[in-house]
Amino acid sequence: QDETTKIGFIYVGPVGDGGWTYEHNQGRLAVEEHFGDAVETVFVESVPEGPDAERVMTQMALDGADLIFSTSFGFMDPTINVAGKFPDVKFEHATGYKQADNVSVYSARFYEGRAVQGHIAGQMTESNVIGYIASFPIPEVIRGINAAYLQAKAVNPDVEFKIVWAYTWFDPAKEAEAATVLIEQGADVILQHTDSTAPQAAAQAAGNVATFGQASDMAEFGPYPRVSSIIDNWSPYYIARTQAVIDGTWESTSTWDGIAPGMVGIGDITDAVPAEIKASAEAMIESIRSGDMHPFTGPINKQDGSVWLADGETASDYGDDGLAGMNFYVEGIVGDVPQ
Amino acid sequence: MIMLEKRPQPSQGWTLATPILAVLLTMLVGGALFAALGKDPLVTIRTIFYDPLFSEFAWYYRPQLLVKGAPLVLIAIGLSFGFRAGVWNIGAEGQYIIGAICGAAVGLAMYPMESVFIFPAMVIAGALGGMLWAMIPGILRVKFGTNEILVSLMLVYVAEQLLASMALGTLRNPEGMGFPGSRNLSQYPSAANLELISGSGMHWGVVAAFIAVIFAYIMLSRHIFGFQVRLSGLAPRAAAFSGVNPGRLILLCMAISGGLAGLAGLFEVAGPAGQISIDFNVGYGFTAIIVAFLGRLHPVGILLAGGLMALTYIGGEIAQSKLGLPGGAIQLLQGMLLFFLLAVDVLTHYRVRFGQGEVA
Amino acid sequence: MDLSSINPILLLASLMVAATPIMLAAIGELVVERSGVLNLGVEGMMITGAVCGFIVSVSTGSPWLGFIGAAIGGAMLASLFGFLTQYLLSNQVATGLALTLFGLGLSALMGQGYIGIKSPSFPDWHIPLLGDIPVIGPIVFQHDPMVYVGLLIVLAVWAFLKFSRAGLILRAVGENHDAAHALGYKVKRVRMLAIMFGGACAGLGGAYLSLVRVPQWTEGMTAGAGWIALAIVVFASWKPGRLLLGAYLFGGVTVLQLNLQAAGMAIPVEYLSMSPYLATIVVLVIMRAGRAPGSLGRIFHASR
Amino acid sequence: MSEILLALKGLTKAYPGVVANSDVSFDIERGEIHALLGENGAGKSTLVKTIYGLVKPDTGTMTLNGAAFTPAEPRAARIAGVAMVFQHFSLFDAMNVAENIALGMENPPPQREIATRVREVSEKYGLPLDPSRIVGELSAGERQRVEIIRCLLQDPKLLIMDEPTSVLTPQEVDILFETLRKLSAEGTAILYISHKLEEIRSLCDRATVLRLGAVVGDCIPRDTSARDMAELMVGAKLQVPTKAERAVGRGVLVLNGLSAPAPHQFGTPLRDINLRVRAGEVMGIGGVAGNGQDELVAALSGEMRTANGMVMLDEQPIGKLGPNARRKLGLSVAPEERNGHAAAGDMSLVENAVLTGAVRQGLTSRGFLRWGKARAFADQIIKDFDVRTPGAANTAGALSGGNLQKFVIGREILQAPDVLVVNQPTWGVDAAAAAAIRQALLDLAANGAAVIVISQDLDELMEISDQFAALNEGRLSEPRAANGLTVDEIGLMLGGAHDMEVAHVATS
Ligand SMILES: Nc1ncnc2c1ncn2[C@@H]1O[C@H](COP(=O)(O)OP(=O)(O)OP(=O)(O)O)[C@@H](O)[C@H]1O
Ligand SMILES: Nc1ncnc2c1ncn2[C@@H]1O[C@H](COP(=O)(O)OP(=O)(O)OP(=O)(O)O)[C@@H](O)[C@H]1O
Ligand SMILES: [Mg+2]
Ligand SMILES: [Mg+2]
Repeated sequence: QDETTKIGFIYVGPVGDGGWTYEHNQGRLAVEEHFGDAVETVFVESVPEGPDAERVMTQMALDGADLIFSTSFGFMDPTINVAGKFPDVKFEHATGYKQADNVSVYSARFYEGRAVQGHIAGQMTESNVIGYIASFPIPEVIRGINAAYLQAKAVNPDVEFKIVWAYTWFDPAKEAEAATVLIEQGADVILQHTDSTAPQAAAQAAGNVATFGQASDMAEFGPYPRVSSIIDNWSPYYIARTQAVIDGTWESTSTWDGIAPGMVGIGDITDAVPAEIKASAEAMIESIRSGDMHPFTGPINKQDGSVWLADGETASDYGDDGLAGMNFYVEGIVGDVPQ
Repeated sequence: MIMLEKRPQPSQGWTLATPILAVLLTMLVGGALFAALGKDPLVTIRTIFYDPLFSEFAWYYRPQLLVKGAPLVLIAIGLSFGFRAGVWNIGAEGQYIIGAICGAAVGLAMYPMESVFIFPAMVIAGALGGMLWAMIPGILRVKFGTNEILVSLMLVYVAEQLLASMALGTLRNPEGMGFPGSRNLSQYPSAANLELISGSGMHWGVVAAFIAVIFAYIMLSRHIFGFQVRLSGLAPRAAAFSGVNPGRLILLCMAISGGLAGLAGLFEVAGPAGQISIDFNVGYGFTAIIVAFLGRLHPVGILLAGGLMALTYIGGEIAQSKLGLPGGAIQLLQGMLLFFLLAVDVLTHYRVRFGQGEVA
Repeated sequence: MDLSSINPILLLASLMVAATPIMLAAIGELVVERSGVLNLGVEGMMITGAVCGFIVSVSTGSPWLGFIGAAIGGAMLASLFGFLTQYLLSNQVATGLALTLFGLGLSALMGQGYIGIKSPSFPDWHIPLLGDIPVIGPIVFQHDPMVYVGLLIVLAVWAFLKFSRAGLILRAVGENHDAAHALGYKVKRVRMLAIMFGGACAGLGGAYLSLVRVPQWTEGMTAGAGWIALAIVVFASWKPGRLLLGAYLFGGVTVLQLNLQAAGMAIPVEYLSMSPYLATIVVLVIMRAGRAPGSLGRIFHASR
Repeated sequence: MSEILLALKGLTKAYPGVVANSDVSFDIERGEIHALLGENGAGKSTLVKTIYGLVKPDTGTMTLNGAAFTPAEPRAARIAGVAMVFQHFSLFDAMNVAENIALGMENPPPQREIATRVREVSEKYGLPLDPSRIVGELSAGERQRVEIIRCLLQDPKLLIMDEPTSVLTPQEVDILFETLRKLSAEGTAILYISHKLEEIRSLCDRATVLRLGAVVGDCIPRDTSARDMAELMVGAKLQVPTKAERAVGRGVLVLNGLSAPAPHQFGTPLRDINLRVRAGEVMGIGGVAGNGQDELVAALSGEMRTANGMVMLDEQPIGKLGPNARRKLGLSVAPEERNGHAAAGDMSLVENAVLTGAVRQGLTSRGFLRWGKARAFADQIIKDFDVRTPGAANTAGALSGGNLQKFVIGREILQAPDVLVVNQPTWGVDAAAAAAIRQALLDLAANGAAVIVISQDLDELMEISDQFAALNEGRLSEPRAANGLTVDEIGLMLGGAHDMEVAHVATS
């Protein structure tokens, strides 16, 4: 075994997608920069979920990788399979829930960022209509909708969410159309859970619509329409886990980090946001960071009116109505979660 | 002036030599490309074309060639019938998806019962699913003269929506904590399409692909049906005169290609992929079109072309991870390989002459 | 459900924009197919146009130059297809598919250094007078210039095919290349030009995405628009007028389904998402497709 | 008047394996109608393509009006005053007449003006044509008129016509000839290619005969018998078909009020056709192309289904049976279009033998092809019918038209059908091959089969038929004994060849 630690990354999209994979690759570059010659990183992009992922991971393991980050939910079973065959190699699977002795899972509490967005959006809207471009109806996305809605409602009781499911993570033309449609239907703030900047462009064309960056900062659309953003920041985690492998202290863990450890970053809140709103948003970020605030704190009812969280109760991560498997809207959101 | 002169018969020698020539040309130009990207061309070429077959870890990659190549070959064989007959089913991707959904649905409905009949039932459901999905463009063409290229293509997008809806709804794993995706069939013994011989990569899909190749070879060279297929493609009026019922032939070709695509989907979902998920389909249905043409619509050619495509995929992945070659360079290389194969094919059918000839 | 929130005029405005990239790519392919060539590589040419346009416009600061660059890029890629199919007599279906693969790879490589950059943008045109018409004006006559350029190209192609001598020759070549050859027309040259025009239009369509619609370079950003463009050509029975209708119809159903979703329509989302494709099929069955150009997809070799 | 317009000197053109033109020299004079004769593949088309700038000669020169003439492309030839009516391929079905004409002109005026000029010219030469009609909908004769008018609009000095009459009725031929004579009188030279020697005798001033690419002689057609010309072409004595005495049996094929709608937009409906063909008898069916021949053949072959009782074979209704079921019962058909309909050009002769022979020759067993047997069958056809080809493995498309036609007819005859239907059996086929084919048909009848010959060549029909009927707009006339029918009577039976009434030459 030579000196350098070899780390593999497997990506579901191209590193040039400017979103999800792009940010994971930024994490990889940060690892390279941090450790210099002590580590060697390799990656394969655009790997389809399924047997191809399994093969790519196997090949990395055969080739002497010590640690492999598999960065898509769909890589879950392949990761477990390959890990079973290579007990000495450590695996890190993003956004899944299956762990093993040599498989850790990690994910980000993006909903914390969504809560901040909802807080800003609820105050910025004048039409009281907030558009939301959703991708697929999975817990991650539903959590984001609920988190944003609860905070928007808290600051603006009249607020209404219009949700469009694009059924894609990335399709600029469709995202642009979705944004346009929402704007036409009166939305003057748009939140998106898809990865392209097309909605930003549509908002810019419309002129008086605020948006938030997703996955990456999308700063080029600031200061307006993009007034802030949620940034996936995997670098600290990747550096820490690499360090653990180098030190021989790596253990299988389940990590779900949010704003506090820096896995979820809130991009610069621009001056297009009135100062007092910006201040209260920053205060909110601070209280989430310090743990004083949990975005899902009762009383919260489900859409059907049944009680989800009692007064003062915070949502648990796992379990029956836990955040991890969230598949319902909270009270006040109109429409059904597609099934 | 360089001129092409049609050969009375395709040249046998060139038929065999052109693929080799094309691969060599691809290596040459690809090498230049890699050098331009700052990679050692020789190492890169070796990594892509040689390592999967003969390197230290070839014991792992060789079976993977089967896993990756089998669906391509299975689908391409089915398509080749239609393409020869002038029936343009380019929606195999959709039929693949529907086959997987139908087959998986049968398996999942049985869960957790164990029985030897479950897998065969899934196979039938998968084939039927693909077949029925292919019948839509088939019937529309026969009954209304609707263009089947268009309909089969549109139905790919419809199938993709259905897939997402199945992964998120009906077929979602009830124990999956709300995440999309079905139960993993490879962990359900009665429904799993596992390796038949451990480490060989050989699963039922691979077996089916080989059977399909042999079946197609016999049909096309020895059976009257294959004759009718070829005749319909080369001279439709002569086919009708010969006694071929064009409508029935279209439906049969659609059924064969859809059925095989559905089978490929079923074997994939029950084996290598393991589950229905939003992104279950990875473009096999489209790549198979290329494989079919690369193999010159000939069963043996398709088998070889499928192997070659699989090789570039696997070798490309190794080159990405070992040498840091960008994914785009691999796609470019594959495109180049196809171009060269198509370009040198001219030598099979035409003689190159230098000198004067007909004007224009 | 609140259908009253759907404004039909706004719908028209947004479908004009939504339809532009596919319309541009489709009108180019229409000319190609009218010349008797089937180029299935539209997606590859679109994405190459998208990246070329983006690179040129970022490095020159001019979106107009970007579009010119995109047209050139698309045309160059198309000429590769033309060389293979016209001079090396390769199968058009397979070559077109290979072109798509090639274009996707090429664009990914070319665009490596351009991720996360924003391109200079077009100001919307407020067409004088027309743009000031109440209600309709701002909706129909205040888009980015490419929307009108696209419409102009469709109009020009229509006039070219219907009234010009060159258009007549192009149609003749597509209808019966043996006869055209016997009359002394340069079949290969006409087709090469048509193929390059098709590539240029596809390039414009791609650049519309990377320069106007998104506007940013991201890999795979055309996301299947090229295939839709191909479908629309058949749908249009190879007629420019119907092509406009087809592109607007497809764009319209796409936009409408999103509108219905946003309005809270009770139809399951996945069925709404399928609707543009299903609508295309249904319309195709009802309006029988016209006759394809007689020599479409056939290989032309002079000495027969 | 007798100045030389075009002089050809030593023109040679070789294709791989064959010299299409070998040292060809002759002159064409101003205003003369000059025939070019030769067997299939003798090099006639190659020669005229050279004059028209489509083929570049290997050696040799041409002079037009005394000046060197080397057209690099048809455009140059057209500008120099050469116009050509092609043997195959030069119309665009989906376009209208005016567009088709514009495409053949150098500097066409606007469409509207073309329409006017088309009317002028068509009036002047008695060739009625509506400029706005779609060419695909026109009859063969009308289609040819398009080609001719396209040439005439350019005031050509030399008009080349490559087998123009093979698709025309006698009346249409008369009109064409009047037009050509008129042109010739106006000083236009005409280079005329045809296999129909009687026509050449009546029309042409001089003839040059090609054999195997070389000029083997010339003659004055008026003073030479058709038989002599044919023997000059072939270079051997010509066999004339002989009608053997034969016994006519009972009716084997009966059509009872056969009616069918037009199968496609450009088709003709069949209207109440009644016919009884007896064993040992040759039934000739004449008529202008496009009057239902294709539909009648399709209804007989089984490509088009009708009510069951409308077609009876041996008192058995077969209207609903497909082609193979009919073959099995003894009804064989050879359609007009040999390449693409009767045979598949890209397939080998062995495969083409299977195309119709599978059932009667037992070339399949349980669906599997017996290639050995198929090859033997193909070899037999090649041998028995003198098909000139290197071997049965060659593709059908590589055969010349005449040889392919022999193969197609031979394939059907060797299956010993009870009824054989052939459409245009000798279309574009040279005299020797045509004679062989006619003889084979007569022999088949002599062996007790019923034979239906559909043709536009009335001489051919008169030569071989026992009974004659005419097809007109989908209706079939009452059959009459062929013996003793005069051309005028036949003309009447053909129903005056529809839309011919208007075709009167406006003699000036
Ligand atoms: N493009 C070509 N390539 C190769 N050989 C050719 C080509 N065209 C013609 N030939 C050869 O030239 C010879 C003369 O052909 P051509 O077409 O001139 O004959 P033809 O006299 O017009 O016959 P037909 O009476 O059948 O029309 C043929 O035997 C053929 O083999
Ligand atoms: N491209 C070619 N290459 C080789 N031989 C050719 C080619 N084109 C034509 N020929 C040959 O030319 C001969 C006659 O050619 P042509 O096309 O004039 O045929 P044809 O069918 O005899 O004409 P017709 O219409 O009078 O029956 C055939 O023997 C054929 O093999
Ligand atoms: Mg000929
Ligand atoms: Mg000829």
